[in-house]
Amino acid sequence: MGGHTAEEIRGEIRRYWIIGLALFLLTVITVAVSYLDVSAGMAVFVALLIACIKGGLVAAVFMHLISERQAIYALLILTVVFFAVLMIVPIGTRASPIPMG
Amino acid sequence: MSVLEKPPPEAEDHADHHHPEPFWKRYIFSQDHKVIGLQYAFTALFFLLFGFTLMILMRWQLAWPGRPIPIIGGLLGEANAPGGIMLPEFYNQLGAMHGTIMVFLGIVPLAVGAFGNYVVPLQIGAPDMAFPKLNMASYWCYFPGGLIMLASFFVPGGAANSGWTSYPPLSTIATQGQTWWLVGMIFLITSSLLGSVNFIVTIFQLRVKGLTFMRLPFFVHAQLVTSFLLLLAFPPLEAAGIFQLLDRVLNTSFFQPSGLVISGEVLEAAGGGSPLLWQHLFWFLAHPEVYVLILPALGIVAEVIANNTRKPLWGYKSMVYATIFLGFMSFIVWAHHMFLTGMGTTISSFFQTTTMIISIPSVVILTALFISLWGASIRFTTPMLFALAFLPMFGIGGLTGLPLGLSPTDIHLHDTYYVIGHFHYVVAPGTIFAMFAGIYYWFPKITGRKMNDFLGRLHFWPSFIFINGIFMPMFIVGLAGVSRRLWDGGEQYAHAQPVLEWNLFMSISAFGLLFAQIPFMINLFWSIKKGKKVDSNPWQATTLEWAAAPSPPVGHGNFVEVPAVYRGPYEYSVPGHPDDYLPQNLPGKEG
Amino acid sequence: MQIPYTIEERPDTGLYNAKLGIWLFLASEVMLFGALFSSYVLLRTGDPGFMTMSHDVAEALHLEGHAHRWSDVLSVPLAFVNTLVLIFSSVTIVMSWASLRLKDFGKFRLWMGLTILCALGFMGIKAIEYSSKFSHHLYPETSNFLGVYFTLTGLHALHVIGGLIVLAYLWGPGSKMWKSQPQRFVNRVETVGLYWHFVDLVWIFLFPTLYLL
Amino acid sequence: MKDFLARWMPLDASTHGAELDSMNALVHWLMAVLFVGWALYFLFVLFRFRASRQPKAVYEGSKSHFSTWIEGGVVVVEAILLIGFAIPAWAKWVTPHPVDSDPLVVRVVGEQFAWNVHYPGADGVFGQTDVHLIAGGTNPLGLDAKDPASHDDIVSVNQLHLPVDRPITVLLSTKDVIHSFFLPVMRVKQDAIPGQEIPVRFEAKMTTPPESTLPACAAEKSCWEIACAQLCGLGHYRMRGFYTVHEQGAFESWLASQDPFVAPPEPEPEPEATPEEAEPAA
Ligand code: HEA
Ligand code: HEA
Ligand code: CUA
Ligand SMILES: [Cu+2]
Repeated sequence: MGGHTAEEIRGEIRRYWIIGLALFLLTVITVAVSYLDVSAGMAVFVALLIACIKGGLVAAVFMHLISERQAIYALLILTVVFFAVLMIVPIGTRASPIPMG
Repeated sequence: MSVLEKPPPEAEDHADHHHPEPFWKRYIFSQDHKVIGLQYAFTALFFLLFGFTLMILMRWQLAWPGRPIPIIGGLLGEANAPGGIMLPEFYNQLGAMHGTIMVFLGIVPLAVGAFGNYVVPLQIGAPDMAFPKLNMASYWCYFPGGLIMLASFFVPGGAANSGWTSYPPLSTIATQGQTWWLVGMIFLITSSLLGSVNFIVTIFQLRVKGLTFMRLPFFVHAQLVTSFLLLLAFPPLEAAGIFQLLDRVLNTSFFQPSGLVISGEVLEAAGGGSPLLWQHLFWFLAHPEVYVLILPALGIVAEVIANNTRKPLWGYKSMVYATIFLGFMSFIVWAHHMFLTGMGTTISSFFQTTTMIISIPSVVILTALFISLWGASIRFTTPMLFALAFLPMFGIGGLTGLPLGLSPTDIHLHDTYYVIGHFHYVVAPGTIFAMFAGIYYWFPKITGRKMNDFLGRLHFWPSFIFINGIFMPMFIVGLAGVSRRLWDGGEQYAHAQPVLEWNLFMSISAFGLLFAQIPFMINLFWSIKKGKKVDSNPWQATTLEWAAAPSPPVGHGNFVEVPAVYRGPYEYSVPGHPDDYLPQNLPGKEG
Repeated sequence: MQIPYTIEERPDTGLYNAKLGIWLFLASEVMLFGALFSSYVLLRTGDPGFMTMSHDVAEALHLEGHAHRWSDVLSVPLAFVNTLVLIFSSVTIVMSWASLRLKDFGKFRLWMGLTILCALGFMGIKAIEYSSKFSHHLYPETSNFLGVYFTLTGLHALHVIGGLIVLAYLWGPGSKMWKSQPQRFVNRVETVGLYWHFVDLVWIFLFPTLYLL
Repeated sequence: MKDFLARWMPLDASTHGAELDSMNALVHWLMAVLFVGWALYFLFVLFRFRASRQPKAVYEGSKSHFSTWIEGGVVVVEAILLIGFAIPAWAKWVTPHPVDSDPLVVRVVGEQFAWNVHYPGADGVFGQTDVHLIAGGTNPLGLDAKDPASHDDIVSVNQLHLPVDRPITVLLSTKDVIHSFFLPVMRVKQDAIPGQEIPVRFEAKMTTPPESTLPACAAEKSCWEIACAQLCGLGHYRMRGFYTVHEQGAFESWLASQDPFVAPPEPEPEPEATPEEAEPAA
């Protein structure tokens, strides 16, 4: 959406720069963490967590989802659900094979 | 092939239109949804006929394995049918291409591209689709996709021969035709994605005033859900297609495990891939896809039934909700095609349960349609005959899905002719009949003329009899345990001996079915010029495409005057109203 | 004939056509990349040797030290820089949209131009990365990890190229629309921006999962 | 009643088959009842409400709640089928045989277009295999002669022999593409997936009757067929194997009469496997 008055738009511009900076810092953190000696599980968790935060910021602010319409939310929720199914189920299928015994 | 054997009717009103567009812009690269709809219709009908012809060749082989095919046999080429006798390689090509062409080049373009394109904007009172250029692009992705598929018959080794399912590693080691198949599929997927975005936006954004969601004709709901299925289910197949293409072209190993030995040679590849990954991605699309094949058909049948029973659809709301629920569930049942790939109890229970759940909305929709007949005043018009026949045929197809959906009973039935029987009942006497109903029903809309009723009946009755003659014995053959995709129809197998004679019976029925299409083809082309002229609402229908638009609709913008909607879609036989139909756009008491 | 709601928003949905259209398209893109990611996870968890590089290969590549993983051949610094480039381009493209809404066409041109430069820069760095892989005889067929790497980044790069073409059009010939139909042009910039952010977003996930884990 | 489908189905010679068959019959009864019920209603309605008899339709249509009952009924029956029959039956189908039941374990390896059979021999241990040792006629499974466990192994093509009344575990795999191991009279079907070894468990409840002879059965014995149910290439239609179910004693004497695996001559330095297609024994 986005505002209409010049005032609102200037406010948005400030926000864009702040978010840009945050994304920059988060990227630095991701790389820094990858050089630390943490367990593999921890590394995955941290990397994905930061990626999700970054992705969330991009979607919410740059793609101005925070002020978007219901129809779009509904669409995205639907997509996310199917996305999750697509991620989980193939792995689940392999996790449940015919037992060798 | 010319995309338009038949020029669409002249637009009645050209006053506002100063510079007539050149021919190619009007009929070939047209942006008018009606022309695009017709382009889709004729291309798809051609492919349906072509897919059927492939099957006729196969049915000859199944009836008389190893016997030379008369006349056509010699034309098939020495590489495919030396001396007119079909080789197993060629049989496999025909099978794979029959499935692919029927599904992706025949029914989907006809059901969505043609009917959806032509009818949806008219039913919602829109001047065109939301993105006319995209609409054109969608057709022009479909068309080359089809050409690529056709051309693949002529490359060395012939067309794809690993089934329409293209399971690797068979498909990765297959001849070049498989690469063409993959490229063709990528075009078709792109076409569907463009189309589905367009449909959803059109339906959400371009409904005229007063046309709320619960006043949409059921056909529009069906198209909406269908579009969502295409939009969200196709991309995973696209991903899978890209992977398989790379496996074939760049020798990657996404679908190839280590240590394959092909014809005695160890396959040179990095290995470590997973053949089942393809199956997951394929069926993630292909299950929703089967509902893409059936939902528009249900939509058409609902329109025709409402119109010819002269009463509102019974349980319209529950049908709408059932359709949405069906669409949603169709994304989480796919692995019922994979019960025998080594599944443990947990996952198989999950998929059996979702499969049983998804049968419920189908029962709801079908029940609603059946009950809609109660209290009706049934007119047995030609479209109505096809729509009525659809109901029990879809019933048989759907019901035979149940033993397949329960994994223990699927053990014996999987990959037998029982499966072939199951899904052909839904797609052939099901969807194809619905398509015929739609053609007979909307023909006057497109041309201003009606198709001949006598020829219609001559088309319907033999088709109905022969099509059951083809597919009913398949359940018997399948229960006996005869596998599908057998070049000799199971002739070698002892367990097939008791049912072998059915092969001949089915094939003769198939030839009969082909002949039964002749009245249809004559009727279709003859009626364009010579059919009986009718007024713009010959069926006395209530929905906008009939009640508000002239037949044929105005060239640009469809409606002479933008309609407004005052009531639900099927206000037939409203008590107190003099006519037995009350159009949606007739001002008056909201109904 | 005029299609309704190409410029103005439809009151009940609050959207103009192209915006709904682009979000639908992005939804399908989510499923596309979702399938690719899911395949990556499945392949990686399914094959214990997915990440491990044989000693000989490591030797030939002059990799030093501990156990060798295929991801070691990827250049984190280059990818890091590329991440920053894309993030910056996301900022510049929203800036160009904001400038347009402030009716400052010159600034729009400037920011859009910067976005295009970022995209070109990204592709340049990508080209360096790819060619260094090829020069070491590392191809998609070398290992499944590299296969996934090339497929995912390659497809992402195709999206960048596609975006680039559209951005260039809007910067150049397409910007004429600003005179004739300003609101429609703003909408176009907005929708293309949405697409561009999505491409950025995909990279935000590709970067750690391919290069760092 | 549970023989509803028997006339169309092949003989059932397995211990688990009866359960599957009666479940199948049950589902088909449900289908038949629904179909016949609806069809009668349908025909009646078409007749009763034809336009010539009913010129004016009734706006409200049916007011009965009958449909809710039917739909509810379908839900209940499906739930019973699922929870009462299907899930337990599947759980049973995939559960390993108890070890103390002394299951016979045999490997079956599909290839274009034949079924290779591998018995572990007297020591009960399968010899190591290596794809690089595979040689057309002599060593179809790539058994490693250096592994002592392989020396008593028995290898055959398209000929499977099984004991009656004893649990059987077929370890199913494939060398090349996907096949599907289908024993119609045993109600057994399982896809063979490259890169995986999948256990298939069943038990024969009768020996192959003498009248069940086929030209291709091994040496004057009666046999049944192994079919391939998954498209696997141009020879899919003829990828046919044979198996015979014997009394335990006869099975053992058959096993004893088999020549154990003989190591082929040392392979040449450079691999020179000839690309030839394995033909079925038929
Ligand atoms: C339009 C296409 C379509 C539709 C709608 C369906 C619908 C269903 N399908 Fe089908 N199916 C296919 C097309 C379709 N299918 C195809 C193409 C394949 C094979 C692919 C391949 O392998 O090549 C397949 C394969 C297939 C399998 C895999 C079989 C195997 O390979 O072993 C399974 C298993 O669960 C299945 C189940 C179902 C179920 C439970 C439904 C349910 O949705 C059905 C629900 C409907 C009902 C339950 C009917 C209700 C009606 C009544 C109650 C009234 C009846 C009364 C009268 C008619 C008078 N299908
Ligand atoms: C939408 C899907 C669809 C449709 C409609 C059909 C329709 C038909 N199919 Fe097909 N079939 C498949 C999808 C479909 N099939 C698939 C997916 C497979 C599996 C492939 C595989 O194994 O991989 C298969 C496999 C398959 C087999 C099994 C082959 C084997 O396993 O070896 C058989 C066997 O008989 C068969 C027969 C038929 C017949 C006789 C028809 C008939 O019903 C055809 C009826 C056609 C018409 C009535 C044409 C109507 C058109 C016109 C009249 C045109 C008019 C033209 C102009 C005006 C220009 N099909
Ligand atoms: Cu092996 Cu079919
Ligand atoms: Cu399905």
